[in-house]
Amino acid sequence: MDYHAPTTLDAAVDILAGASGDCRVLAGGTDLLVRMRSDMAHPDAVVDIKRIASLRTITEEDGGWRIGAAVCGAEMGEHAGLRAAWPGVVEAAQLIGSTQVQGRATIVGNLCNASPAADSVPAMVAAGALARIAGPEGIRDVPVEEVPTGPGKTSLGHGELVASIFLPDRAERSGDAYLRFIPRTEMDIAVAGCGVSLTLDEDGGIIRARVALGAVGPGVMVVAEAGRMLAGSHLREGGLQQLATICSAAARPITDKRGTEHYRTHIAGVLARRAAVIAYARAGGTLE
Amino acid sequence: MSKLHVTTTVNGEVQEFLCEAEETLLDVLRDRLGLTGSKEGCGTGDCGACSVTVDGRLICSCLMLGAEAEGREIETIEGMAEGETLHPLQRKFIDMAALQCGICTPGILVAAKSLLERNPDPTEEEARYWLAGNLCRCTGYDKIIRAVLETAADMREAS
Amino acid sequence: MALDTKQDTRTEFKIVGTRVPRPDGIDKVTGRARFGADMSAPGMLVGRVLRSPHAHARIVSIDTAAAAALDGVHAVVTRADFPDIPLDAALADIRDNCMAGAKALYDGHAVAAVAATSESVARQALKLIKVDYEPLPHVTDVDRAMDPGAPALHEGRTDESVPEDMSPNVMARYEFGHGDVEAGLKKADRVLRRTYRTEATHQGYIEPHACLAQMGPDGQADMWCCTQGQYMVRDTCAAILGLRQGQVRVTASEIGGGFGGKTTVFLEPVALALARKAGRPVKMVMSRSEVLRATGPTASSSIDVAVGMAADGRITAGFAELRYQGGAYPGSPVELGAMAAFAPYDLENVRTIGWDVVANRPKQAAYRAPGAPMAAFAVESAIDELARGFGLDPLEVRLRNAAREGTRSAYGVTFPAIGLEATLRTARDHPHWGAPLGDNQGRGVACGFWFNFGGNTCVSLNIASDGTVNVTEGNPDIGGSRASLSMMAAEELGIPYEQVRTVIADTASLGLNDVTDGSRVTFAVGLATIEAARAAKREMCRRVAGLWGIDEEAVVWKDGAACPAGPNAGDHDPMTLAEIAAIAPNTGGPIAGHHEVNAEGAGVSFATHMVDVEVDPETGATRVLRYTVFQDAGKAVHPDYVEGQFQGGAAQGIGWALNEEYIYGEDGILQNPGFLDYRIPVASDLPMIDTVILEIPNPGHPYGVRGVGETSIVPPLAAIANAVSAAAGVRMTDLPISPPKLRRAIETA
Amino acid sequence: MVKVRVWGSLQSATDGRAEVEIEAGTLRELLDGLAEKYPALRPQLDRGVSVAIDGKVYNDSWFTPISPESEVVLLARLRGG
Repeated sequence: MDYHAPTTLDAAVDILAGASGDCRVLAGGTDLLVRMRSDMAHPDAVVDIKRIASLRTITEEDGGWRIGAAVCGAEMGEHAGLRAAWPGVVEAAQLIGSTQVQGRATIVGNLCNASPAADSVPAMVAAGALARIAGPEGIRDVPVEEVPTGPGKTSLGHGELVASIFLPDRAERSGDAYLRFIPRTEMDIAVAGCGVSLTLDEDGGIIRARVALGAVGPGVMVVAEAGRMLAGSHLREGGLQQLATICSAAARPITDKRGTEHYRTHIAGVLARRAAVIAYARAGGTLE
Repeated sequence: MSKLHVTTTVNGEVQEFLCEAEETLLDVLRDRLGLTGSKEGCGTGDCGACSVTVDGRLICSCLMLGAEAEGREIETIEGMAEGETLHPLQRKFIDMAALQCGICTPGILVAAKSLLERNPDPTEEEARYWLAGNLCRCTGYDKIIRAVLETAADMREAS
Repeated sequence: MALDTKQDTRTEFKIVGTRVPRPDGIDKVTGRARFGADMSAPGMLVGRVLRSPHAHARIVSIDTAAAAALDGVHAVVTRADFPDIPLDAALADIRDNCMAGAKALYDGHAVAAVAATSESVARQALKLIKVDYEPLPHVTDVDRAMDPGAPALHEGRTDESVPEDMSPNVMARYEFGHGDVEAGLKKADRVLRRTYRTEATHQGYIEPHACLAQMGPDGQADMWCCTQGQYMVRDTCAAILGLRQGQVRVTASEIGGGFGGKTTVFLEPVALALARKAGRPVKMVMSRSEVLRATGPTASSSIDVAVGMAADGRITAGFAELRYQGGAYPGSPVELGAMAAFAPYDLENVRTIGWDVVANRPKQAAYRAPGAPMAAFAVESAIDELARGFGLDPLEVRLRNAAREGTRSAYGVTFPAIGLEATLRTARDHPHWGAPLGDNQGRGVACGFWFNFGGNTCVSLNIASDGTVNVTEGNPDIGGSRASLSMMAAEELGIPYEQVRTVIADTASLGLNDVTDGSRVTFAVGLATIEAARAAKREMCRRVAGLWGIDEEAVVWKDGAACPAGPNAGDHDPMTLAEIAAIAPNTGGPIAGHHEVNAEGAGVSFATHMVDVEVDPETGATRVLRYTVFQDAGKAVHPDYVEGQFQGGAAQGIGWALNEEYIYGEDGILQNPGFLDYRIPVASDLPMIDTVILEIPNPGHPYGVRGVGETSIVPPLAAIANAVSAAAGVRMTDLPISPPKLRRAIETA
Repeated sequence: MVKVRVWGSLQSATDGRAEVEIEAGTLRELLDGLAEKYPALRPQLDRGVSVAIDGKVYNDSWFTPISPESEVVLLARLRGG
């Protein structure tokens, strides 16, 4: 295996584009090294992007936030501005693994690993985040949900990598939240997860909402019907129950060692309801 | 296969080593630098027995390549005591019997030190969540958490 | 010599019962302590094992030629490299488990191994070994394995206790009890009949198995490994490889947890076979996945219980039929479960039946009170459900039926003075019992019993010329035993604790010591240490008597010094141990004491656990809010480490009850061989675990010590299940009570 | 004579008796006497048993004295973890 540690994004793209064998991007490494260790990945080369200065920063841009691909979860948690704007995305990022894993793992890695159970992805999708993809043809921005295409698979072309995530400008009276369910209190993979992002009018009525589910399908799922149902509503008990029903109905989980189809379907609804309540409160809404 | 030459700082000392690209930092510490205090309990980042800090940040050394250590500052359990003087956490772990078999102890001490550097006054819940990635099978965590919280109180008083 | 020789249990102590720092503490907090994987030797090779990907398969052929030819490979071994020596059945099973013979019996079963110059070469070599498997039907569930038509693992292994028409996977039948169960059940106001199930759990020690072996052309072998018993490793390896025991010297490294799982061998004979073939040292370290796939978890179980209770809470009869699968070989701990199931109760009518069953899973290994936790889960759940059904206080019901001195136990023995009632009374009077509970919260209690034992033990105690004392013993220090043994030696000699250093001998330096199991070390090795100290004291008194020119009987040992005693002793200043040691060359040579014994008389032990949980009815998640352990420890030599044993056992039991399980796919492959999905409790899962130590002296030990290590894992399964059942309003009879399972039960209630 | 209790599944080897009488003054004499009088017990005795004498458990100590008044109970061989 070859190890590359380029210091510019262009150099990284050149290495990836010029590689003939299996060449992987190494950001936090918390998925890649586990796969290598478990004999599930045998890359011919890795490209360590942590020495590329521009990928190591969180910067304000057009009122929103750009998070470099080499920024770890702990750094996101330590960034007051990001936390204030997108608490749901930050808490989702911080649910990935232990304190030690937080010192390494990145949301871009979480996205590109393309696990259906990735914690940060439903939160990013709910947030309407964009992934900036760098490649031999230049730069392009795509909605994050378009990056993973199935378990372990992405839409990235040869020589491409995700350079950063952009979280857009936040309207007044907006809030987001992410909840997942795991059997223990820490250290597990999500049995189901749900990200909710919403914006209120001055009376506490919901103007816009996005709901995304994780671990209940082959990839992250945007539940458009849930967003439509929430928009124009106040968050009341009947509505919350309806939200849960819609999300459970949208879920397409499998039964595996982490949960049954029946259970995950139910949990998707419970989490949607609970996440919506938190997001609503963060947006300044008051539940009656 | 040609090996990579890496220069890094471990516990304040400059170290050079040759390693294969696949080798983890844990492999390098244990097998190339003779620092066997960091333990491998899982190799997948689930147990925390290999905890070290890199540029001040707590990580699992099994989840980092040795090659990535170039130019970094690494702290391991071997660097925790200053000469003959134990770190207050080390002293407290002995005094309060916060270890039984001792295999998880180096990782827990490195992680707890990192906690107290960031948060000198953690609540019990904060300490438990910070250390959730450090598995201990002997103690039920009770005496570990008590020792961390008592050390924090002692260090606050001393400062 | 008027040395105090009365056999009464000592009750006054200066050092025993205090909380001194452990002598190996600094090594273990600085990273200096050397565990199994920390050993190395010049010219060392890396050994790795090829494991079966099938749950059950005939091994048609193994072609190792390509692997052996790979540059850097120095040895490849298969079963053909293990001499076909006649062994007794238990050893033959260990050999077959370390390296499969005709069949691979479970996912992860070792089929070949290599020694190479590096990890990467070894891995490459494994890929070059071609094994031709003929897959066979498999079975992993205990009840299915007992079906007459189930795939058979072995033929002709069933023992004489098993009726002829049963599945060949049933290895043995055990029955215990007395009285007339049917008549007793008829006297009951209510009879509860239920089936309980528990999944297999792993000991989960954080240190994977590791071993370094070397063998020279002179046939002298040396091994360093993490084990609960270096003598067991020596004797087992010697038998399997056809060596004399004296040819093999085994040094135990520091051990990173065992809990019973390191009382047998997995890698060691393989490492030695590789080292012999390669002529170079070979180090083998398991990955976590290998630990879970191929080392011994405990048995899974399926248990039918019938308990009759009168409306006043008196148990009129108890019956349990226990089925344990212990993996691919005979020897599940079902007989211990059948003996322990009703042990806490004074019953007129009791019967238990145990079935030892094999299935396509890794060979079970001992796990802390082997066999008892599952049995206690079943019985304690049934008693709890009956008590609550009558509206009776579950603690009072247990007190009403509690075994006490003179009770004929369910397994036949009449109990001496025991501590069960004391734990129950203390629990009843503890503030925890009356504390208020909130919504969705519940409280559970359960009792547990364990036998404890002693076994073969050697201790040598040597006094240096400056008066420092070395205790040499033969059991690895798995959780503070160097401290407790040093304390007992210092107590007996009347010298400061710091003046004693306890070291752990290799197998060539001290006689046989049984494995560190049965909670035996503080009891049996402690007893031998005290006796060795007494022998040294006798010798010192004899030397001083010679110096003073008086009879040996006129010298007594008091406060660390030889003193004149009695009317004819004369007037002499006491001589301290150090003073006597300094002139030892002049008075007869070095001073030492030693003691060799097969220690019997370990006292049984009982515990009561109390736990509060909160259930989230929407998700089925359970949070443990409060936990208190009440256990009889006999004399607590080092209370910190006694508490640690209570807390650790409780935590393991909580894991067993809530989230730990072996998950097999339809293909018989283990689905969760890692700490990610084999979910042991993490720090944020648990509350503080409060402990109450009761000290009812064991008359079988000079200081009243009894084993404490195992009993604490017996009650938690039922205590948690009882608490969850109270909180959720549904009775949980199937462990683990994972969130999906509890949610399902709540939905369908 | 010493009265020895045997566990249920061994009673097929002791003519259905839960308690048998053996002439023995020590543990070894007891085990030998059992094997001689009830040869069907041999397979289990070979696999190993523990013996409780007046509430104390013994595994192998042949010279352990047993008096006619002693309570003697045959137990499945104890193991631990």
